[in-house]
Amino acid sequence: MKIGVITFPGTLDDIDAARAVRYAGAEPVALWHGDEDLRGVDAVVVPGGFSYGDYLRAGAIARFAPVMTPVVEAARGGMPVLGICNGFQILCEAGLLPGALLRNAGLHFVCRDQTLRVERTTTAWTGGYADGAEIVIPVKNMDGRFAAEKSTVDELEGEGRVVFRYVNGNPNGSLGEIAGISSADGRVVGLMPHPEHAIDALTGPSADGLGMFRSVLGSVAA
Amino acid sequence: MARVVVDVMPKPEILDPQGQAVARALPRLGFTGISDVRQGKHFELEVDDSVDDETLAKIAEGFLSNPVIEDFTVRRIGA
Amino acid sequence: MARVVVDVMPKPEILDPQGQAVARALPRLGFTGISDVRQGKHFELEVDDSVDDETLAKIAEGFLSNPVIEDFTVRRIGA
Amino acid sequence: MTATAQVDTVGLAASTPDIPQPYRELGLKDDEYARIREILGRRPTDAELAMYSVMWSEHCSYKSSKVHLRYFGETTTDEMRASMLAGIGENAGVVDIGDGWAVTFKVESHNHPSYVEPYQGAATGVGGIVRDILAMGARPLAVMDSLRFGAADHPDTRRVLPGVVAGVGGYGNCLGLPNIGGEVVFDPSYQGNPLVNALCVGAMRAEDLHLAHASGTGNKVILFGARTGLDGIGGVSVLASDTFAGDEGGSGRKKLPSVQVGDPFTEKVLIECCLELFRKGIVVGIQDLGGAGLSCATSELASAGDGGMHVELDRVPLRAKGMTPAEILSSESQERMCAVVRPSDVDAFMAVCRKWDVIATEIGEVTDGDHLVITWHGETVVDVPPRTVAHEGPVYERPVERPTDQDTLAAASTSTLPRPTDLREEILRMAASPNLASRRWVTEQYDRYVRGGTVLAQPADAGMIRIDESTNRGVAVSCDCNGRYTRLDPYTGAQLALAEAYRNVAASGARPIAVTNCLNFGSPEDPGVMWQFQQAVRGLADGCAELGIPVTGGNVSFYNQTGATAILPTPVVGVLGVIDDVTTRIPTGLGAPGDTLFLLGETREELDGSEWANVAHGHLGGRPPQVDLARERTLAEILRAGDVSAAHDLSEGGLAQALVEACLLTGTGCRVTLPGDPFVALFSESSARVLVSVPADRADAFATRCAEAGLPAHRLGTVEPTETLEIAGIPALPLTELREAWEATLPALFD
Ligand SMILES: Nc1ncnc2c1ncn2[C@@H]1O[C@H](COP(=O)(O)OP(=O)(O)O)[C@@H](O)[C@H]1O
Ligand SMILES: [Mg+2]
Repeated sequence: MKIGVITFPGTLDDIDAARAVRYAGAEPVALWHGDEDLRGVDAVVVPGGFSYGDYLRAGAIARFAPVMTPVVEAARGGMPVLGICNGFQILCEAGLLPGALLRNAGLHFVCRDQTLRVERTTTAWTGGYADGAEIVIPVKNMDGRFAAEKSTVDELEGEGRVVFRYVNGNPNGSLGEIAGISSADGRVVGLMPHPEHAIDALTGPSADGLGMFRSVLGSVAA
Repeated sequence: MARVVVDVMPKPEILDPQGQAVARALPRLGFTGISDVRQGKHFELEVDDSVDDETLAKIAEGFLSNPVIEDFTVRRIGA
Repeated sequence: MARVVVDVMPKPEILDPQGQAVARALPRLGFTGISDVRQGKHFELEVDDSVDDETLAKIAEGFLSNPVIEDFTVRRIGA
Repeated sequence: MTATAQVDTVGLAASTPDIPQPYRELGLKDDEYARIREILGRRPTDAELAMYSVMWSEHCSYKSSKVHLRYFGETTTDEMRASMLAGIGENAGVVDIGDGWAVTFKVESHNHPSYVEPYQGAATGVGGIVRDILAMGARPLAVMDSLRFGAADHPDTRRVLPGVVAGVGGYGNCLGLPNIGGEVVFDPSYQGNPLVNALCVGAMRAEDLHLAHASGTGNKVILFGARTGLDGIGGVSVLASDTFAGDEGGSGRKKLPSVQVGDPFTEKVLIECCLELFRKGIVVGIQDLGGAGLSCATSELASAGDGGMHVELDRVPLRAKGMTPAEILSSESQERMCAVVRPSDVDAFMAVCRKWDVIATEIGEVTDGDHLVITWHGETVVDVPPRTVAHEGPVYERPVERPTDQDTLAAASTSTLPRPTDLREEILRMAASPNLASRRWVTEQYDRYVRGGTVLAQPADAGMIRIDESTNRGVAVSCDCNGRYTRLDPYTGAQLALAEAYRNVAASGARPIAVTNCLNFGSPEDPGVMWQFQQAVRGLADGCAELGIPVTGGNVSFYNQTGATAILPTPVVGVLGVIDDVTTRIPTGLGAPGDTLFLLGETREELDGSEWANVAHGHLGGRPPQVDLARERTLAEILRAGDVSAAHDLSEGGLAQALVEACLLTGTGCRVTLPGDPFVALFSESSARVLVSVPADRADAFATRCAEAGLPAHRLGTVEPTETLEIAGIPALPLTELREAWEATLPALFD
């Protein structure tokens, strides 16, 4: 199975995401922001970083990159897409996920080992977790505060599309402690914390993040 | 050539921690009488006369601001 | 009560990476005719009538901006 | 009006020898100006004057420190040099760490800009050191930041510290470099002179080492990265109002800010672009543009090469209108690099730059002469022997004199200070004091995970990164200094800084192999400051010789003083260690419940200069702790030999603070019995000590090994599954209470 990992100018966690894909047993395929097609991949990871410096607004410039056209098209067709941090911000800007991510309530960049509850295990990226599982993976961002209109949040909650929730403290003031959400069909998932930094206890707080990259293997095979 | 100013502000119902931090700091610095502060972005564009208002609105709405969370205003200054 | 607007902009000779990023992106999005973009901050303050212009200038200069790299303007809107 | 009309050319300079020049405003002394005239055989042009004045400044020429820094070279033996691939004089030192890997690291100051504009000053400090590492041909892999501020509760500290921290984070995070450590120190002496020292580590395959030189006649000189603007040209703007400068860019020019604004996104792209160029083998020489901008890059490249160089300055892509040649040469616009490329590779070079959307411009070429010639629209504005600009600046033998108050200071020991009766309270008070409290408020603003190679970062004793994923080879780095010790005795203080950084690296399980430093001092024109400087250099060099590890590079920052009052002399020392297999690293803290706790080393009654004397009495006097570098070496060997499940080095705050931190970091309690006088045991700052945990079944063997090595190893107690720090004779300290004390301080001050 091939999983594409996109690099925009300013993407930082692409090598980590590719490593996580490898650890999970899949083949990472490097996708460049200027690519017009997805090189035959079965799923796509939009990794973290500061694409285009995040100067205007996190994700605002990257969403217009050529590679995003096939990504949006494939996602609408059911291809699994995972947006991590800046990737999540890009997916929101691109309209694949609702809401927006604003400056952390504390106004500082926050990097900490964060406990998350897995609220939904029927997405392409969380099938391997137990319902309600608590996992520890790093959160690190400047603009991680999830915000949306009340009706949007009600819809997300009502349809069970909140995939991850912060527990033991909300690092950025997100509405409803929301750390990650999914599209209605559960194929597109975006989250602020970084599963690709939690694949090995040597270099991360746990190996809990590997579950996301493993889950997608099952979801595509099925 | 015209100068165009676009101001982008967080929607009133969206929490604005940056503005709040300023409002909280002012009394500490000895400035009283400021009851509320909101912080947004200010853009100044040098624009060709060929660019019409509709295009400017598109740029402001579709790119310089995110309508989910922000409002914007566009002003032309001088000509 | 008055509304006061403070705009803070990078000085002309100072690098403005944010404005540059926007300027570079516009043509890629199909918008031409914009030759320069600068990005700054826009503050809206609710101010008691007792606060005079001098105080506002002090706040703008000493706190909302750093005169080493930024210029500011203060405007009162309405009364 | 054309830009060329009023430009000051070499021809004009030769024909108008008596025109007065503002050399004093540019910081040149009379005799320095006279020497420039003598070198050139005429008066310098505006552009030449701009070049000489920046390159001969203290910052670029090391004119006050050079005579002292030579001592580093004199004390480095061939054996120490064995694994050094590049040393003092290059952009950064490089050491061979085995398996074909070379590692480069360096620390540099960005002190004054960080006081004027904390965010941008600190940000561009990080940007600058990263380009230094990149210019060696290495991929930058991690950063560290060593910070010093005035009193924690001073109102201006509230302006400076949050800005500096946000700037370090803003730039480093956006570059995708993990921050793996640093320091945060408060002392009133840094009030108007905060210190921001940034360190970067990078790695490359040994054969990819790039040195900054321009060789090969006909090779092209390419400037790439950001456009050149009016940033950081500060002083040189006086030239713009001079007779020869153009009107629109000249007399109207207002005083320009001397700070720069960074663009980390551009630097990130520049890094990837450079690495691709290195991989393709199309770079003959490369130099970053830092202080003194193009003046420095062109003169250093040319001076280190085997020919001359011709640069067409009008080709430089500009960001501002009407810039003069002098301004372009002096601009410190960030995120620029300069490369020397074979003509046949220029197309390939440009293609890589296009891929990364990096602006690249051929601005000149290597010539077979021995002069650096710079033209502006065809007219020669600079024609100089490059060595005289880059390497043959003035050298000063500044007066050196031991300050008269040094003896009084040494006599004011802590022996008569009242000691606490309630040790429990004292432990809590110390843990909550600004210099010992948790640094989390700071370090949480730094990404420590990016790139996936961080094995240890804050709050570990040393930062550690994996260099090679297939072999698990890695390096550890720590940087340290205690300016209070250095004030009491600069020679010993510098050695204590070295000892602490060495010990921190050793405590992670790595083998220390190389040293870098950043020497932050007051004015070199003060003989007392020069004495501190001389003593510190000697102490550090002698210490390195004793430890057998070379100084591979460093940086000097003078004039850190307000009025007549200098900062505490602050020679920040960075030590790099290598570890063959990062999975064998020693975590910082306590081991598993049941492990035996040992205190390695010897505790003497050494409270002079201690954090306790500072916190409890605001006292600084006496003699700093004794140095024992042989003991530090033994400690490092014992730690590396295995059996240790966790360690934590003892430094400021002594054993009390080490126990508090070890418990809190691991989230486990322990039970200990103090040797000797409990107050001294807790708060003395004797060096060469480490707290280690050893699995109970190996404790005896470990003790035997220590005894054989002549290393005192005192059995302090055991790691407990409880959540309490229990010290015999002192009421128990629950970890929740300790955590509250330790963690609340910085948020209360800066949130
Ligand atoms: N400015 C900083 N940036 C990054 N890490 C820091 C900074 N200040 C302190 N740290 C980290 O916090 C931890 C505690 O610092 P400190 O008490 O000074 O350690 P030590 O005394 O062992 O050198 C260390 O891991 C150190 O590297
Ligand atoms: Mg230290």
